[in-house]
Amino acid sequence: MIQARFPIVARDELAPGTVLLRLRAPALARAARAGQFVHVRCGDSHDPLLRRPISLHRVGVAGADRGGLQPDEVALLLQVVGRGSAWLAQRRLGDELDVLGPLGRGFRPEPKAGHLLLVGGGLGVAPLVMLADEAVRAGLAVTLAMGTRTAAGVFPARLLPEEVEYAVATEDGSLGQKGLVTDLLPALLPWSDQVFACGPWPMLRALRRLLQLTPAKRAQVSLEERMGCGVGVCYGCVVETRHGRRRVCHDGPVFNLDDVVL
Amino acid sequence: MIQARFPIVARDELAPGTVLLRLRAPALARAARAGQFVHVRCGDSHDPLLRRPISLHRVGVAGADRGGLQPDEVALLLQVVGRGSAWLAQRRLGDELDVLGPLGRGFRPEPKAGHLLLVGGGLGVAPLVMLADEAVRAGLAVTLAMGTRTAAGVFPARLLPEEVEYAVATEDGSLGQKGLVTDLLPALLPWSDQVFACGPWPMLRALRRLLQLTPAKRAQVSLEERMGCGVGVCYGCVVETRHGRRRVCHDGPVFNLDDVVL
Amino acid sequence: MILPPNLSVELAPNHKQGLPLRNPVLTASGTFGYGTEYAALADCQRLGAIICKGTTLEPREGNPQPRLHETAAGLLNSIGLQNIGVRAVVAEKARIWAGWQVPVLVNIAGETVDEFARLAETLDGVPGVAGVEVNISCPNVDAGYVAFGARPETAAAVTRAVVQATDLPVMVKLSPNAPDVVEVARAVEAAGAHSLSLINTILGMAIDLRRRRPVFARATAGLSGPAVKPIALRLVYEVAQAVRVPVVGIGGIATTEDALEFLMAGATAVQVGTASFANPRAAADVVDGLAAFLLREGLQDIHDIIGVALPGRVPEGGLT
Amino acid sequence: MILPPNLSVELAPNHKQGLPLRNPVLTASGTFGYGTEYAALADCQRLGAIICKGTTLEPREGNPQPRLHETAAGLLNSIGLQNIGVRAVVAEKARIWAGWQVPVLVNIAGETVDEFARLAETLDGVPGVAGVEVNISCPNVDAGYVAFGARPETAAAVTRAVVQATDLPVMVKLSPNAPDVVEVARAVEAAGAHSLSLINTILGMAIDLRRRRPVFARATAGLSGPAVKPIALRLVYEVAQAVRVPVVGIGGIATTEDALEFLMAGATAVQVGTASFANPRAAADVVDGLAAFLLREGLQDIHDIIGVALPGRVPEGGLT
Ligand SMILES: Cc1cc2nc3c(=O)[nH]c(=O)nc-3n(C[C@H](O)[C@H](O)[C@H](O)COP(=O)(O)OP(=O)(O)OC[C@H]3O[C@@H](n4cnc5c(N)ncnc54)[C@H](O)[C@@H]3O)c2cc1C
Ligand SMILES: Cc1cc2nc3c(=O)[nH]c(=O)nc-3n(C[C@H](O)[C@H](O)[C@H](O)COP(=O)(O)OP(=O)(O)OC[C@H]3O[C@@H](n4cnc5c(N)ncnc54)[C@H](O)[C@@H]3O)c2cc1C
Ligand SMILES: Cc1cc2nc3c(=O)[nH]c(=O)nc-3n(C[C@H](O)[C@H](O)[C@H](O)COP(=O)(O)O)c2cc1C
Ligand SMILES: Cc1cc2nc3c(=O)[nH]c(=O)nc-3n(C[C@H](O)[C@H](O)[C@H](O)COP(=O)(O)O)c2cc1C
Ligand code: FES
Ligand code: FES
Repeated sequence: MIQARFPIVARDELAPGTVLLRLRAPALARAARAGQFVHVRCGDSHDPLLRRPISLHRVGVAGADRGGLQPDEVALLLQVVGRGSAWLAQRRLGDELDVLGPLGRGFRPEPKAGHLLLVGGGLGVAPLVMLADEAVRAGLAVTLAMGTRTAAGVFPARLLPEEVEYAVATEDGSLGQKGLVTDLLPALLPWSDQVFACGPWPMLRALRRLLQLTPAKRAQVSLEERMGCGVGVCYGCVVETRHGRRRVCHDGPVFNLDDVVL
Repeated sequence: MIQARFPIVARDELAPGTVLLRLRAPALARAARAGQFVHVRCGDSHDPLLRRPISLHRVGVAGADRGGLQPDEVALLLQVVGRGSAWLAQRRLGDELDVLGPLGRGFRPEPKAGHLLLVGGGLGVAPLVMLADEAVRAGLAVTLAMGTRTAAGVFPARLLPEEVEYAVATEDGSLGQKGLVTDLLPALLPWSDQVFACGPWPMLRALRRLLQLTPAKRAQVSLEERMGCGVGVCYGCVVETRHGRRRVCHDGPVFNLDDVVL
Repeated sequence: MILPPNLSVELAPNHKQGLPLRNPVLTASGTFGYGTEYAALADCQRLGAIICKGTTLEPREGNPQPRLHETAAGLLNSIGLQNIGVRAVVAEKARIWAGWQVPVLVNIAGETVDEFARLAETLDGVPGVAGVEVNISCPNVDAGYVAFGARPETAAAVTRAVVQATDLPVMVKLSPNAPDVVEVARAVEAAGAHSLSLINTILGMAIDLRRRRPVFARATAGLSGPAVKPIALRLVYEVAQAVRVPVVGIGGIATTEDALEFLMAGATAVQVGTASFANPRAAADVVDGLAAFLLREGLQDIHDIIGVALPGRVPEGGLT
Repeated sequence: MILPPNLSVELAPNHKQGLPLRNPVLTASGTFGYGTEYAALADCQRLGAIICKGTTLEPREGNPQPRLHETAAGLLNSIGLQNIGVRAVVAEKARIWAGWQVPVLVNIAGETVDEFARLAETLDGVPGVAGVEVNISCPNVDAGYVAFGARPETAAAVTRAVVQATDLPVMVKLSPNAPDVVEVARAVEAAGAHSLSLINTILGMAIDLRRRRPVFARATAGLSGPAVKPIALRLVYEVAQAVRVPVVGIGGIATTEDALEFLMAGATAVQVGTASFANPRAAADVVDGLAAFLLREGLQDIHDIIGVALPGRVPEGGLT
């Protein structure tokens, strides 16, 4: 875990209110694992007071094209939903972000899993892309299923490693299959060894229902909760699990789906 | 009095920590009088909470060169002393400032005054330059005496109307006469009809002592006090006068030196 | 056809004429002067009501400098009730107010029960004065003042005296510095107050590191602004459950969302205070924002949200 | 030769071994975990002391979500004392602390006087535990807890029981929600507390506009952070004048300047709480900042500034 200020070296507005930031952050890039997150200061004043948790979206690696990321760079994918995210999205090239991370326990593919199915609801795709990057590099087969309301929210295929099989659903049918991301899964699940998901609670619930039909499939999900400290000291971010209330920031954000009380 | 957001169209660092901002602010430029001030928001959050009072330094006028100001432009001269001023000084071209103004009662040259003596201590020169601009335009003779600690703080002569007689004192002697601005006055006072001053309290006290020797000379001084509202409702900014506690923002900032309890 | 939502509230239902307001957004005493200063800028006439600067029998010079100190999202003030005195208010200000659409309440502060009564008497029947707000809670003047608001008995005594001295609607403003605010509220209601407003500023302090002394000559000062909002909201929520007269919420209200929180917590109206310094249009913006909120939520009347968050109330249309 | 200034303070002068700290900067309970979580980042060993998460006899699951709500420069929390229980603290954490330079105090919370005593007893003589901080003031658990801190008699009863049950230095943490904090402080001192710390969080509230309900299941929650600093400082200033035992200031401290205000207002030490969330190095930065301040001002000892702003003290070297 480090705390430092890292400069913004690229900024790209993927859709209105969705911004891709690249930071030059060697120390972070080296330490980061897919599924972990950073806790970012949003301003220099006491208002807003708390940092905001943002998933590690990608890290650059020498010799691998990860959506144009240079080695030593870290990418964050942001959606503006309130004051903190708006402040972040307004930063400009050269501005520095005060970042604490990498934090939490990331995704843990099983050693014997050869084909990973990643399921992203909306901006839940953010941490999955880094998992896809790593899995492809490790020679695994990866399918990414993503669902959003409309085409504008779909993560651009051109930014994914070309080895990734990409399936898209939009609620309004403006891109890919019309419907929810979970509608895509019956066709994809049979081919996968392990499932990794990030998205809203209803999506996770639907996923669990689907998996109950094929109990052998194991799934890990990345959860979100309001955070205070981000490092496990305040007990602000707990979720209900079968082992009691667990801290998203410290015991997660990635949990075994089976353990989570949805 | 108006409240609006005006864009920064020029930004110039005159010395470390001293920044000259030009805003395109037609409504403000039209209404402003020398000695008045604006109350400026420093950030979008509740911290810092209050606006900061900044003197109107200059306004652009068609056909008159006022340090390069275009008509419709307003200039502010800022010194970084804390969080609010630091925030203002960090703004960039195109950023907008939330400005309330023009506020307060400005300088009031007497109709029969032909030669004005302006006395500025440090950044106290800020509102005096606008008075100089207006007086020169009205055909009056103007002497500006300015004192600072060292050469870096001296307002650049090139930015003054060339009709202005400029006398400078620095405490370390690095520019102009070595000493305080008030040391310049014995030579200048005899030629002046009316005195206008802005600067720290010790300077104002020294000025009063000098003027007691020539009781006929009338002086107006611009005072500073911590402000809440800037418009006269909170009674936060009062100074002691011979007529009781008066609000700097509403009854001033310019007072007759005789009325002020120093 | 969509009707514009009804924002009007009644702040003195137990008073013979009542105190009907077009909307539930008032400006707080000491933060909006006499309404005249901001008149050019913020359209005061659109507000629910204006409450003028705290007024005493004689003009007061107030406390020496410093009087203001900024804190994180807050403001400490020690003005000490500088004001022009009730006679000048009647002679110079009420005359202006009489021509206004917006009702103006005079905030009064006395050093003795009798002074409160004389203030109320002086304002009785003055054209332009729509009511009084009784400040039993100003923390920046000598002992006498704060003591009234601290205890139920003294607070009730002041209230009784004022209600007897005037036919005007009487709003009593509570201090958050009382050991038991709810008890004071109950006592003031029983003594005849037509409505309650809270909170006045919270006692706070700052140290001047250079001088190594309290910033303020009186050491403590009154804290206001967004910093105090959660505390004010909690007190309003508690008092609203304890009394039947309308409660007016004050404390850190800067936006429509802030005002909605107070209304849902049981306030019939709100006052915007310190926020006006940063945004002179804050109160007017809240009026617009409340109307927009009701429209968006498909509600017809501001009463549909007043008190919905109190225990035992089922929020109509609220997602639970 | 310029000697490095002396920052050390004694937090239990009336205790037989005392509680000497290298410097007056502690971390506040519930905001620094067990000291282990931040260990990699902020150099905890340089702090004056660490106070661990509030500890109960049995492990607790705490309150349901939501538990946190951000306000202007403040944080409302309703954690509800989720913790691993005192046995796990002794078995798992104290063992680690025993190898540390920095002393660790265990913050304890009981539902009965007897529970407090048993907690204190359990910690007595445990290597790695340097003292206890008695939390008679947590606002987020059922009535029992808050009541102890609200009244002088109950606060004193808890204090007496704890002091009798352990040979460790006992710091008692006061609630700002007591009707009369100074009275509670006096009672707790008389009951044998070796030092007092204040403030715990202030009761506050927020409304969820979408659900039209209080954000928190328990309606109210505890407010902390820079927003409360002026209030905390005022209470410390009042309590420091009323007692002789050391007072530890808490509430919104984020910077060296904040800490200096509390020290000048009479605190012998300070605790950094919520500020650590935004800046995990906040407490360590304050240690450095205090040393730098003393050097700059030409002072040799932190005691040269402790209490200088109290009434009747002439500030040495202070510009007045
Ligand atoms: C582990 C983790 C990883 C995340 N990764 C990303 C990411 O990669 N990209 C990204 O854009 N966002 C991510 N988020 C979400 C992001 O942290 C929030 O959107 C952000 O904190 C909102 O802050 P704000 O100040 O913009 O909004 P606020 O003003 O704080 O909130 C705006 C609105 O959203 C609601 N809201 C926001 N977050 C929550 C929540 N968690 N629970 C309930 N209501 C909420 C608020 O109640 C409010 O109505 C992540 C969150 C977590 C916990
Ligand atoms: C009528 C008027 C006109 C002004 N014109 C200008 C101008 O043209 N250009 C300009 O740069 N500044 C001007 N000022 C001063 C400017 O308002 C302050 O420097 C600014 O408010 C400081 O804000 P800050 O947040 O930067 O500093 P803060 O962080 O608020 O304060 C920094 C330090 O300065 C001290 N301090 C600042 N102002 C005062 C004060 N008034 N009294 C006592 N202590 C104080 C604080 O106590 C603190 O130690 C003017 C002030 C007034 C009243
Ligand atoms: C500068 C200032 C002056 C005030 N003067 C008065 C007053 O004269 N009478 C009064 O009852 N309250 C006075 N108050 C208190 C406010 O009316 C209000 O109760 C308090 O500030 C809390 O609201 P806010 O947080 O919205 O400002 C004053 C507050 C401020 C900031
Ligand atoms: C998330 C959180 C959890 C807390 N838990 C405890 C606790 O277990 N025991 C306790 O005595 N105080 C607890 N506190 C109170 C703090 O120790 C401190 O008294 C308070 O937050 C004020 O200080 P601050 O403004 O610096 O945070 C907690 C505070 C927060 C924000
Ligand atoms: S955010 Fe503090 S424990 Fe998770
Ligand atoms: S700043 Fe409010 S009266 Fe002058």
